[in-house]
Amino acid sequence: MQVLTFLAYLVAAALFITGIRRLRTPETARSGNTIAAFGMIIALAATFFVIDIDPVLGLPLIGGGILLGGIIGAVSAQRVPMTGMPQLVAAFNGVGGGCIALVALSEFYQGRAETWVASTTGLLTIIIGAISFSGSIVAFCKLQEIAFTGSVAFPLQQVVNALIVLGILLLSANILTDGALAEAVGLPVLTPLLSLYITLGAALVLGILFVIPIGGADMPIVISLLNAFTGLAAALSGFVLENYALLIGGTLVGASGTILTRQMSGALGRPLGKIIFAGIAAAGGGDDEDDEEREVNDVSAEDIGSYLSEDSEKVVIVPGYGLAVAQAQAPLFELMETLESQGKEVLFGIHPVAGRMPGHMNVLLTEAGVPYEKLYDLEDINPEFEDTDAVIIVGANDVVNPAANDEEKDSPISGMPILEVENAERVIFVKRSLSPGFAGVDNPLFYDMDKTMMYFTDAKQGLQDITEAVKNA
Amino acid sequence: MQVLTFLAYLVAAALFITGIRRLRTPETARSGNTIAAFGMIIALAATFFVIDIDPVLGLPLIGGGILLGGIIGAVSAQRVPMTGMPQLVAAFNGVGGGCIALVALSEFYQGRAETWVASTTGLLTIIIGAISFSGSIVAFCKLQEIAFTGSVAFPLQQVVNALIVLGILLLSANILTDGALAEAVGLPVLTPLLSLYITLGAALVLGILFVIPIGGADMPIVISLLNAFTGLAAALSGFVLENYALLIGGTLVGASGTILTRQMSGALGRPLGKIIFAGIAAAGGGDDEDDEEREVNDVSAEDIGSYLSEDSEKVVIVPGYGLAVAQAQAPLFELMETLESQGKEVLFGIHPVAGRMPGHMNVLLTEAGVPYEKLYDLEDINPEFEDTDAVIIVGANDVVNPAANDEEKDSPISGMPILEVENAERVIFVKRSLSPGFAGVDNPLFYDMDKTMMYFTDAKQGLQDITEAVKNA
Amino acid sequence: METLLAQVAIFVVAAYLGFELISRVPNMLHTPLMSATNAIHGIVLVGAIIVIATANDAFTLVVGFIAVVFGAMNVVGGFWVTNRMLGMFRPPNPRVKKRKG
Amino acid sequence: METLLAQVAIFVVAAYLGFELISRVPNMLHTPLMSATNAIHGIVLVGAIIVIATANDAFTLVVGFIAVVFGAMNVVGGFWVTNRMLGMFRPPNPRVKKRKG
Ligand SMILES: NC(=O)c1ccc[n+]([C@@H]2O[C@H](COP(=O)([O-])OP(=O)(O)OC[C@H]3O[C@@H](n4cnc5c(N)ncnc54)[C@H](OP(=O)(O)O)[C@@H]3O)[C@@H](O)[C@H]2O)c1
Ligand SMILES: NC(=O)c1ccc[n+]([C@@H]2O[C@H](COP(=O)([O-])OP(=O)(O)OC[C@H]3O[C@@H](n4cnc5c(N)ncnc54)[C@H](OP(=O)(O)O)[C@@H]3O)[C@@H](O)[C@H]2O)c1
Repeated sequence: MQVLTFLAYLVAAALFITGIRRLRTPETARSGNTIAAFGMIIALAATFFVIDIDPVLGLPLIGGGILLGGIIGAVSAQRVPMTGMPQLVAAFNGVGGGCIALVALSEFYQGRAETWVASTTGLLTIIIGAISFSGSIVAFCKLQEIAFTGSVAFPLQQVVNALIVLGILLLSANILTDGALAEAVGLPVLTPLLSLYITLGAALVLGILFVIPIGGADMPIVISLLNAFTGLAAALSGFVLENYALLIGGTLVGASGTILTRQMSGALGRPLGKIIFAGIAAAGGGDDEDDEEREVNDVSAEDIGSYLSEDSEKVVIVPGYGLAVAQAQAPLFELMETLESQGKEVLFGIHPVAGRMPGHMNVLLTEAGVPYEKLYDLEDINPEFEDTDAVIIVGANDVVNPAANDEEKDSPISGMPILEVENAERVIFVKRSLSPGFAGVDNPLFYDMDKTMMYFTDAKQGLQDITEAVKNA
Repeated sequence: MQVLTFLAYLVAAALFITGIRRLRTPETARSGNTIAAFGMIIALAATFFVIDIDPVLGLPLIGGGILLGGIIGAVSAQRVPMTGMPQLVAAFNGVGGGCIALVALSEFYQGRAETWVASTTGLLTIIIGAISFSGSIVAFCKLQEIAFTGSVAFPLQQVVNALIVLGILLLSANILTDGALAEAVGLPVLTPLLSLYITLGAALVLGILFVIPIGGADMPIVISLLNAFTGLAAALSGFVLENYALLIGGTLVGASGTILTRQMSGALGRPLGKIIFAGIAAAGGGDDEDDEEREVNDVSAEDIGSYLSEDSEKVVIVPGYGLAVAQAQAPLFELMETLESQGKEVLFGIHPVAGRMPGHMNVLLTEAGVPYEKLYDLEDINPEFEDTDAVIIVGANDVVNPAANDEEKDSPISGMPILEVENAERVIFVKRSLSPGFAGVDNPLFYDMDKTMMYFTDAKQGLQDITEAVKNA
Repeated sequence: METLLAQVAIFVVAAYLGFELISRVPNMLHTPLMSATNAIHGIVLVGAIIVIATANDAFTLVVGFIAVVFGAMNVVGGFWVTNRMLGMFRPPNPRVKKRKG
Repeated sequence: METLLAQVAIFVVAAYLGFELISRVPNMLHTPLMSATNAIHGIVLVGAIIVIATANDAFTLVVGFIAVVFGAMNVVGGFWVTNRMLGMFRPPNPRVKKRKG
């Protein structure tokens, strides 16, 4: 029996691995997800075979819990608009972390964390799981714009954080010494179990304080980091429960979160530490308007329409954060179709951090109907610009800002790899104003009177107007 | 202490992994090998810390054995010509397999294989290790042309093999039942230990019989397969010895051998089973000369020299097995230099199974001095042929034979991906005769009077003459 | 103790495997990847079920119930939304992407 | 028993890892790859050393000695020849390979 469950869990882990392997190509990805879900079903089924469930109390609680949670999960997964993906992932990550913390908590409560290995890993699981839970919930609130929007700072934040960490360490020591520490300092009221609850609470607070000072646009990195945390916590609880599906699955998730976090901060050209701890500092900065009214080549939809229709053969579209905000995917798709019906070649250049989370822009555009083989990433699109007649940049700035390559200036985007749109014949910006993007760095391309056309408008309306103009040109 | 050794072995395994990771690019590969070797040193050092060695007998035996083996290994590694790589790898693989079998044997002899797990895996290790040992030694002899050259067949081979396998199975059952089987059938003389020795002997014979019918050109596949066997045996002994460096390292080697074997048989367009079991059948075939004296465009070195020098800008060189046989790498390098000094672009198209083992041609050419960025593999070179003026094919036939793409005929190379040299302006063959290559399939390109030039000569002399001719043209 | 060491070895090898696997997922699929791995850590639902099954007091039952609800949300929602996203990644017409690199 | 199961899990994960690692080695480096992995299975030399260290009869000592010699040949020779091969793979001048794919 023990061997059979072991094998079932091992098969589940193998299916997780196979599932992730298949995420390498869009063609196989969906079946990969199905395979991983199948692994989950095997793991759950195996569990039901090894436990004795009380049919009066246990069974309804488990069945009801799965049903309730499953329905909530499925309904939100079905209803969420694709632009709301970051907050949904944050929410699921949060409840996952919460689940892990609660499982570890009950191990302690039931006195099953007897060996030092079990108690240490269990404690670590509670702390990491709790941070992941409250941090993700804050991230969810920020992204859903329920609360804590922007960068929320308060005085002495770093000091408070340090004190909480210190407290957690002391309480943990007390728990692991079975209360001996508290007795030694004359606080016998601080039983191990009480210390555990306080630790749990402190970890929850720490998770909140960790995330609130970080701005909304950096949330994807935070979510990815918390995803890594939750994976690690799951792996740890795999140690305690001696469950290899948990151990292997959790480790894979931990690795995934770590890599994605690293890639994102790499694509942003900023080290991770700076992103997290600069939250507070950055909050002050914001828009320092140094307006000296420089001239730009302000054009109308008709100008763009006639240029596209008459003078261009190959068009590259670069969508950015503003496209997602304006929900302008459908008009963008229509523009593509219109251009193609006139025999133009249309490609899309997708920067790794365009949009609200990594790879998000791809999901948004495929949802609108753009075939994924038109979506080129950074390395593949850059050589294309040379023979491109027009680049249309919709609601993006940072990802095409040549200032990132300017070695003289030290800006927030210095060193970030960008889409080299300046190599194209013509550059067309569709955005509402001259205001810079998230990083707050002005774009010299705006002021290139010969190359650049600036079309100031909301992305959705603007794209519709351009499409009309192309048709009529 | 136990934890420390464990950690040392785990670090060794991690270094093996890191080492293999770095074999991805020529730039990092050498350091990867060094890292893996460093892991080996750590594993060995850790071993010396956990054992009590008898300073009178044990220490000199161990030290002497390592010194002796190390010197033999180092000297042969230093002396071997690069063309002799296949036999060297076969030899090292063989001694590795032998080492594994002997270690498992002594486990039995000392009565340490007590649990059923230990005895089953131990037995399996002995059998696989022994097959790997004797099979590799036969492969070595074939390649070094000491004995068994060509395909050695004898009547009823398959029957004999089957009988040996059956015998091994029965003896194994006797060993695992601690002699009960022999007693039951009235053969109490067949003690478990005696059965073990007979099994060992039978496995050695099986290894020999397995390899002798396979022809020399298929040896690389056999070596790769035996490499996978040895890796598997090492992993199994990791189970018995509870040593994670062995377990993980052995598994990696097993996976490596499996993949390389699969890739090779894929590149040959033949399933693995056919290669192994067709050995006997193929032995009969050989050269069935169906000479009908077709005309070819027989040219001299001077003709080739003037064409290369005057009419070509881009030259692709395709080296094959015959180049290695003729040891003509240095003259080839000289030809490349001469052509480049005249301003031509020279590339090399390396088929995956060109040469005597996978990737071997790359080693041979880099040894001769060709920079590795000129070595293009199948997918990269095929698009280049279109604007190539001349392809020089030196001692190769199968890898450029368009008959592989002929769907009507069922030849030994049907379905094998080839270098599409027929797309080039001109094709120049440098070989000794019209005889086909290893697969024995005639090449229609030979008879293309317009496109092809045939230069019948030994590769070494021929290349030198062409170089002269190019210089003088 | 020996099992613990073996588990540590599994952790290390699985971490290497994870890095290899993830680093081969293209940027285009990073959002689905994030939500799929997110669903995978919901495997802790297994632990939550065991908590209820072995509970012998009301507190543990309540904790276990919340954990089961959380875990089920994570698993079901995660795989569901990933499936929904990846459903969009079907090429409308079977064209092959050609690039000049 | 539990350790055995954990070992099986290690074996499975390591096999997956092996496939990922090896499938990323380019054809150009397959000969060095073969000889390097060949050297790695020489790790069984560790087992051979233990055989001699725990031997208490002549037979085992002889078997152990042969095993040590074999293992040392495998390890030293394997890494040595791989190093020699890879030493040739240095670009004579720092050019970057450009291809049109
Ligand atoms: N994707 C990720 O994973 C991720 C993670 C962390 C951080 N980030 C950051 O996000 C930024 C992404 O760069 P990006 O170039 O895509 O965006 P960006 O540089 O932030 O620029 C967005 C632009 O969209 C315009 N915009 C906003 N609403 C619009 C609307 N309704 N219609 C038209 N335009 C609108 C804004 O200009 P107007 O106000 O003038 O219209 C703004 O310039 C990067 O700085 C990156 O570091 C991304
Ligand atoms: N590399 C591997 O891993 C591997 C493994 C297993 C099997 N194989 C097999 O090996 C074959 C390799 O194909 P290939 O095209 O490289 O070789 P091939 O088709 O076997 O042809 C070799 C040619 O070299 C010529 N040759 C021999 N000695 C020569 C000399 N001294 N000077 C000039 N030419 C000489 C021979 O023709 P002449 O007699 O007319 O001179 C022969 O046609 C494939 O069939 C493959 O299946 C390779």
